[in-house]
Amino acid sequence: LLETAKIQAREQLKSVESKYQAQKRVVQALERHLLDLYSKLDNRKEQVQAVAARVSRDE
Amino acid sequence: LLETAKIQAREQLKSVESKYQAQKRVVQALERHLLDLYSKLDNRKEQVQAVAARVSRDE
Amino acid sequence: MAEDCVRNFRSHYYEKVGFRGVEEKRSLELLLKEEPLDLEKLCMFTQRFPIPALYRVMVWKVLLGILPSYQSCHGAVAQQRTEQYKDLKHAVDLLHLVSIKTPIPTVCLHMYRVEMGLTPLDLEIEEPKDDEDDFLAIASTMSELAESELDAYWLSRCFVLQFNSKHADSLPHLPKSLEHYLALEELRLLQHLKVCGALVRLPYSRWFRRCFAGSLPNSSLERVWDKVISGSCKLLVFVALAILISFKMTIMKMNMADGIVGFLENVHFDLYSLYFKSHTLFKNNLSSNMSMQI
Repeated sequence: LLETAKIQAREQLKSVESKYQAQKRVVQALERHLLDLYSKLDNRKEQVQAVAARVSRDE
Repeated sequence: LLETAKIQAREQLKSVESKYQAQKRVVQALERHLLDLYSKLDNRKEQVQAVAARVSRDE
Repeated sequence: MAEDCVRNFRSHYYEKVGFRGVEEKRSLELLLKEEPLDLEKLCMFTQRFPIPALYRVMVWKVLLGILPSYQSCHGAVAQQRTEQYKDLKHAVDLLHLVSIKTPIPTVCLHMYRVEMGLTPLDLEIEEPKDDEDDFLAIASTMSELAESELDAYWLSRCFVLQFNSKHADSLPHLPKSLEHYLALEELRLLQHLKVCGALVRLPYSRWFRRCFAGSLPNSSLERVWDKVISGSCKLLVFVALAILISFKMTIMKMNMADGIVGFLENVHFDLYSLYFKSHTLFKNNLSSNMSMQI
């Protein structure tokens, strides 16, 4: 009976742990995406600034 | 002994469950942030386009 | 019964010769050897005596549910707590909510917000809320008391959650309760506070919602928090009462509410006399079914 309880507990633990691992992979995917967006956003910022600088020089 | 094993297992399970819930919240926060960044990126795009259109009209 | 007499005699003797802490430390050590830990006994001990500094963080962790009652599981559970902490820390880094310069209490607050699903949609627009200031004050104290950022996070998080779930309903009644005991102890002082309009403006939120975080020196605050963590928020009323009585002379000389409130918000309280005064008041005012023996 004790053995059964232990096995059950271990199985439960494994299932939550695997749900956790799945979420962790989601975090990793989102992280890559996020880093990519951060750099795009930086680029855009520079573009806007460059164009704005050109406009003010022309005026 | 069986009761002890059960309680011990429950306590461990609770801590893994809490870690899983926290990671789930992390995913939600990252997703929300990504959406927010996308909308900012769109705004920037529009800004760049607007300025570019103005420049080409002036030329 | 006879055993109790011997024990009381011994405690009394230790107290007289200045070794009062010795027996307390021993009885706590015995409690900490039990497997599983008996939370009820630990709470009773903590309600009666200050926790020796060496064991404080450990006992707090158990009473706050950061560590379980079975000590054989402590390693496994601590491992989970560490991973959870790292995940949240990584998240706040990734969200650019913190940098290496961010103070630990602020890092804890951001982690707490992520964990509770409280991050605002636009991270750049941040409006600090009252309850977040309370969290920050508590986390500042915890980060000074804890040895690591990991402990600081877990202690702040669980202290705030436990306090809110256990005492949120009692909090609004504490000012009334303070007024009641002040009427019993120092009626003239109470009338003076009422007349100059200071009674309604006392720093209740600092005192009660933050449990005196930032208002008392850590050495006395940790003794007050021993009691709060083991389940009593009523002690907060008696600490406030002790503060008012300690500064009675000064307060009686002031006639403006602003002056009194400003004085109480900025005064540095003397820890030991305050601690013992509040406990004496606590003991004297509690009905006999509460086991306070200080």
